[in-house]
Amino acid sequence: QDDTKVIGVSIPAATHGWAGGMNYFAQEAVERLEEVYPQLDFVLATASDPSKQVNDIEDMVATRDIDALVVLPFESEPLTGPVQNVKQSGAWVTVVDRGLSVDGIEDLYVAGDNPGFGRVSGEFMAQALPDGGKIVVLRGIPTSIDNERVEGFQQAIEGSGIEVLGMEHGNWNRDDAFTVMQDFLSKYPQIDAVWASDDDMAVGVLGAIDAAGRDDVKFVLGGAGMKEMIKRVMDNDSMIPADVTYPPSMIATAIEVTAVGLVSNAPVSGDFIIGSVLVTPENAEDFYFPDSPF
Amino acid sequence: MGVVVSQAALELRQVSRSFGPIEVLHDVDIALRPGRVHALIGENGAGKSTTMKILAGYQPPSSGDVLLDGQVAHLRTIAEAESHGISMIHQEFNLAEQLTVEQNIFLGRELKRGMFLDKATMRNKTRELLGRLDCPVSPDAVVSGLSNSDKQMVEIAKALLRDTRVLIMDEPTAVLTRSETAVLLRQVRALREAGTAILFTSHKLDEVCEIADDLTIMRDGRVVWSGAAADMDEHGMATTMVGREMSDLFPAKLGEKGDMALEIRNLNVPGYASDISLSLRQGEILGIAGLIGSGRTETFEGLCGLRPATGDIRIFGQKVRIDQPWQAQALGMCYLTEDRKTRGLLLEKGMRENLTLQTLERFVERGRIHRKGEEAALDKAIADFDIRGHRESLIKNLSGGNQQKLLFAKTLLAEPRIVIIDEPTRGIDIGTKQQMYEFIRQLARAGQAIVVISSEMQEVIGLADRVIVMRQGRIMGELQDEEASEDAIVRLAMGVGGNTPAREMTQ
Amino acid sequence: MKAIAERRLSMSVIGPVLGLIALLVAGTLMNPNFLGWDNITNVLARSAFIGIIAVGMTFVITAGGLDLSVGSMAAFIAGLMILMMNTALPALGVGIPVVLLGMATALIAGLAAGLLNGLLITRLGIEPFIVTLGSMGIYRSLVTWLADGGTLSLDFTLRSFYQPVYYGGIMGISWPIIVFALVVVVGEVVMRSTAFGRHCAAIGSNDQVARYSSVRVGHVRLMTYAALGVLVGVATIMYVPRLGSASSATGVLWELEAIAAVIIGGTVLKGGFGRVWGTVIGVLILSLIGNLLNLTDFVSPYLNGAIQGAIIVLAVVLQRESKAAG
Amino acid sequence: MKAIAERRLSMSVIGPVLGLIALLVAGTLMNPNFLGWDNITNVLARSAFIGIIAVGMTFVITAGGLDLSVGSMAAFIAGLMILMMNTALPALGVGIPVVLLGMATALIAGLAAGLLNGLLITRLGIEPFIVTLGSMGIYRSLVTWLADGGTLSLDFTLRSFYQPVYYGGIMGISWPIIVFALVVVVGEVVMRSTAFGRHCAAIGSNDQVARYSSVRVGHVRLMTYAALGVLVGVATIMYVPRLGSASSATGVLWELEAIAAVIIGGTVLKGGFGRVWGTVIGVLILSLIGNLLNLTDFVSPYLNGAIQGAIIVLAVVLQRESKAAG
Ligand SMILES: Nc1ncnc2c1ncn2[C@@H]1O[C@H](COP(=O)(O)OP(=O)(O)OP(=O)(O)O)[C@@H](O)[C@H]1O
Ligand SMILES: Nc1ncnc2c1ncn2[C@@H]1O[C@H](COP(=O)(O)OP(=O)(O)OP(=O)(O)O)[C@@H](O)[C@H]1O
Ligand SMILES: [Mg+2]
Ligand SMILES: [Mg+2]
Repeated sequence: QDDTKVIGVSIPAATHGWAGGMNYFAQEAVERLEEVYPQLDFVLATASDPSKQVNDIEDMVATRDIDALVVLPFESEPLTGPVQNVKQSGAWVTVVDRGLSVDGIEDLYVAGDNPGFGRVSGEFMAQALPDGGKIVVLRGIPTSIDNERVEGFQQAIEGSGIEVLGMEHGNWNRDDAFTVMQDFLSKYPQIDAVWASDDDMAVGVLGAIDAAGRDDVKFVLGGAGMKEMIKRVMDNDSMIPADVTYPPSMIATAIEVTAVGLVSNAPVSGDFIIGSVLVTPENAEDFYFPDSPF
Repeated sequence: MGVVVSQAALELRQVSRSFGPIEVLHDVDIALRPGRVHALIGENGAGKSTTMKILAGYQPPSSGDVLLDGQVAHLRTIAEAESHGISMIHQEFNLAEQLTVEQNIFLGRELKRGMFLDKATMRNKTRELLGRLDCPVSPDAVVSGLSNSDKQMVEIAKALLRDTRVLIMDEPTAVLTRSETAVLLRQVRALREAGTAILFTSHKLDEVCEIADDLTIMRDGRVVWSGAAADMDEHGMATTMVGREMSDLFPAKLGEKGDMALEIRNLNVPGYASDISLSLRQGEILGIAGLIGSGRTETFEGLCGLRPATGDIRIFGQKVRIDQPWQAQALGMCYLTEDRKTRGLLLEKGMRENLTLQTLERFVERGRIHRKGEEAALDKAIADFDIRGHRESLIKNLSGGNQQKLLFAKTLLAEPRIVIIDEPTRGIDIGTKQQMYEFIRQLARAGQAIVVISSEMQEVIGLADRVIVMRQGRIMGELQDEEASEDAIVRLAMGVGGNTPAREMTQ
Repeated sequence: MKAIAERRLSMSVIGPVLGLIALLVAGTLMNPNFLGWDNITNVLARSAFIGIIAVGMTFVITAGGLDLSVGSMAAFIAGLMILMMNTALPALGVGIPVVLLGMATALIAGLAAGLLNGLLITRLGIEPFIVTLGSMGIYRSLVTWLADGGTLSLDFTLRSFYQPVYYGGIMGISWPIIVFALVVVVGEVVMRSTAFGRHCAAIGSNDQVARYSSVRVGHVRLMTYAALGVLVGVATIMYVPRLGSASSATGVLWELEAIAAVIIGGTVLKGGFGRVWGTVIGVLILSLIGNLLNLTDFVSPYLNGAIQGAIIVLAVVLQRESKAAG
Repeated sequence: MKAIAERRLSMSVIGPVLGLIALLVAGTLMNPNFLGWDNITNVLARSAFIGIIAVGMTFVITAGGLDLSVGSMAAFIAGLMILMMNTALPALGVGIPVVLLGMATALIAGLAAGLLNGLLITRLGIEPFIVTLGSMGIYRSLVTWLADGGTLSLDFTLRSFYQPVYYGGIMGISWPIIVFALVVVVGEVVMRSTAFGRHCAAIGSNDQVARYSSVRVGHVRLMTYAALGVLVGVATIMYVPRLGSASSATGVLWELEAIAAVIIGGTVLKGGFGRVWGTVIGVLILSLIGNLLNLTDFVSPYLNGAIQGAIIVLAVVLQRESKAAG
């Protein structure tokens, strides 16, 4: 009993598509690893805001005596102090996706690349509209992540002749994206393409375009790698010529690496940056996982 | 008492008051003098309450002057009037229901020690004030749980707390029994001795005769008579008020008893009444007498499904079970509440909505409410019960007596075969009272079975064919028409053994 | 007296209408497309969900209640409906039967959810705020759990079949608008001219008086929650074909929006007085604000919420101010 | 009759306490560390924010009002405070002056925000629901805008200096707990033993009566909102050192949590009766539920919300049931 080790996993709640996928992969990994390693115990907590996440982490330390923490910070700043406290208590710390605002706290860092996500998207856009064009952009929930992505995107399209007509927040939400896109369509008589920046928002955007019956929009670029979207890329759907990955499964990778490190006494530390890849009909098959909920 | 011409403490000169285009007071003059009790009487809707509100600074006059010690005064706020020593007891309760007695009495003028409330002193003072009024409620009792008469006593205590030069009382005795009234009048006399100017309204003319020094009679918003009270007797007052010769107050007890309408065996209302058994025939008026708090209201509320109760009930021979008030109504039995303001009428709605609330189904045609039918019913109610006040006005803007009439009309619209009327004439002027008694008797003649609960002994005796007296939640005895006298009722109400000179008989 | 009452009434009537007109004028000035057929249809169709729910909420609030759970309830019902339809699909095949099954599911689930709220409130006598705060959490969790944290999506072929329920219509007017209009008309009639509507107002005004007047207080209250539940079901029936999905993000904050619409429309939050047509104006004001902010870009999108908030308050100030003046 | 009333009262007093005890027992059974010093301190300290706000909310609700804006207000004040401190840092240097400046900012901003809500409600006579729904949107937007969509962070060195205000304390009891306790004691005394507390209850019970008794109704109402604003400021002073940042996600749904705590504690939502100690129990019940769910992992985290919702309803049922029985 004494050599049972406890791993705490703290992630944001499933309030939008990508987070939902991430929740799924986290739970799936926990269940799988609990079977493989009976000597490991997992505590999984989901938080709806940063301060709830801090509560969760405090509880894990105070009542569950965790030996390792895998955390996907809701926001970097507020979580930095509390995670630092966990580190000081001697536990192993794995940080996923969003870096903390002080370097060197985490033992292991597994992350996507938000500016890269924006950049890849922007580069695709520039290449798909070689003569320039008019696009609209749907942004996510106002957060630093969203800011980084948009900045990356804007840098990548600079000088390509692409004109961004408007940007609004669709909050990574299908319904909000639908509403925003409907209004964009009323507002701008000519839109060449849409950067929906997220596959959930792409669903809403496509719904609005279909409903309006507009054929000026040549394509919609989403992001994150939702299976339905990858499928459409694979099927050479002209509206969805490509997608940009930002895999929610990175949390599973992080949990697994942490678990293995804990049981094998050969801890793996360092930074793992999972770059965003452009998914095109050529390589789409490699990114298509029909069983995933996301 | 001779006419003492002292300087009026508070006076209205040529005051008129309009609500919108309708003028309800026309050139009213009235003067309140220190050390004298001034009675203001008049029919329902004559403008008594409005006059009083203007005197106490609750409403400004539309034209005319309010004079304080002979000087024209503009009492802009209640606080200002209060600072001049004017206080008023409202016709309708003016208490915060969720607060305790002590909190209500001291509301707005809490005693403090430093920053904090001096609760001990306030509680003692409350106890003392209530003691002066022979009112046994605890200072910590929550007002919503009090009986109407206790609420009234709390109101009075609240006014007594203020050092008043002018005390204005709008029907303070409407919900009081005689003994409580006697206590109140004792206080009024004491204040008069101390030099307070008092204005007083009541529809009980005997009280007016007993206490008033000066008298003003109003009709339709005008002063029609003013002078020394000694110059007028009860009959004269009634006639001047109503504007016609008054005949006998109570109708003749003619009528035939029919089938058994209601039989109650061993009705128990936990906490209030037990072992209540009685029976009632069609065409009969049964009076229920008893002291306040004797559980009369609760007994019949229990009967009608308004509070938990158990017992054997038969209606027209059928054994029935009533858990909800609408079940009682479906069986043809209705209860008319004594508490028009919190249980009887929707104050924020108009007359029409209130009138038909209880019987809406009857006005529904093909799923929709038939507006014309409602209007017709309202026309009839206004005519039958002589309801005065603007047709479109909200209930809260009607005069108290007219509210009571509307409540009466509302319940009777359900055409119940058995009707229980709790305090039917509370706040009703003498002319209308006569009409209502006539009306109740007509209902009986038409074959309805009627229960009248009343704290006015005259009313029970004059109206009922048979009287049941309750005490502490039990039936103490039953008196046939000829046996029913004030003396007999009081004996039963006070407990059979006690042939003491009852306090009820102080007058 | 009468004149005052009438004048006051008429100003409180004109208030929200004025607010709406002001918005329309502002919108037209800022963007000529604003009053275009397409934009108006879009706005009306997307207001339909909140609108249908808000009509039900008008009754609940008029009768002195409150329901915070409607947004989560909608999400849960949408999830259930999608699951049900997807499960039945292999057996029934794409066609009307499976869509009808889905619709029946939505209506029955809505009714059940509404009754549950209503029973807890009327039978156990718990504050509506607490009951529906609780059920809000419960439904939100359940849909997340049903969707396994992700999104429940309607089978693609089925969705194409079902889609006309949102996008189609008759004579260029789409179904959600038609259904919304129907619900409003029925709601208005019920509120104004039936015993039920009268009873709601009486109960909200003073439930003791209603009880003493033989109104079946518990029953009427229960019915308001049940009706609201069914209307949430109806709204969901229109919602699902739009994007064919439900997730934990579905219907978030719909409850606040619905309540706000009801109150902007002049219904009294403490109960006793309600008007359905006012609610419609409230709904339109709210969705037009969002629409306007998207159609123009004179402020940072971060400040959209601030402008929205300010306009909501202003719309009501307008109404109350003129009331006070009248 | 009297005996019944008393017994009823005492059961409504015992109700929430019983709920709390039940939770404590359940927690101890599930995890022995639950009653440990660390865990209890954690829970109390983190309850302090909502708790301090809920005490103010108790007064607002008792006086017949409502405030939906407190969560956004807290976020906005936190943002403002951080901006102010960061801006003043170069001039003042890390030290007590800059922290005091931040605290003053929070208190003044809280007071101003509370007064603004209160003035709109009392002077213009708009429904509190609408005013505070509006200001909720406004503050939420403003903080997003101040943070440019991201997060406002306190300078790191300053943060380490300021942190003891959350993490430090005297005799092992951390500051938030001490401040919370103080606020509760003062709140309880004000509610029970000052004219102000009585006036709040009287206004909530019947504002007409209060007005007739020369209570300054508008003034008292205004004061409740102002006090709540200041308390939001106080809560923010404790909050900023904990997380050192503010963003649009700060304080989301705090308003609902605070209102729920107030009502679980036995204060009547329609006003007229309030008790501060009840609110404290409500706050503790709510945070213990969250804590308990982290103690074990016997259910899917997706269902946490459902359990939370069910427990809230149960806690109140317990209270009402025993009341009805008593
Ligand atoms: N606020 C108001 N708005 C409109 N009409 C009013 C208002 N207050 C009183 N009235 C009207 O003024 C008239 C006089 O009412 P008042 O209350 O003074 O009568 P009253 O003599 O006290 O009658 P009662 O004996 O029934 O109490 C009534 O017709 C009443 O409807
Ligand atoms: N035994 C009692 N002890 C204390 N309070 C009592 C008792 N009986 C009645 N009361 C109080 O009196 C109230 C009932 O008074 P109420 O006046 O309605 O009684 P009633 O017998 O119907 O009298 P009436 O019909 O003459 O008014 C109760 O709500 C309670 O507050
Ligand atoms: Mg009167
Ligand atoms: Mg009685």
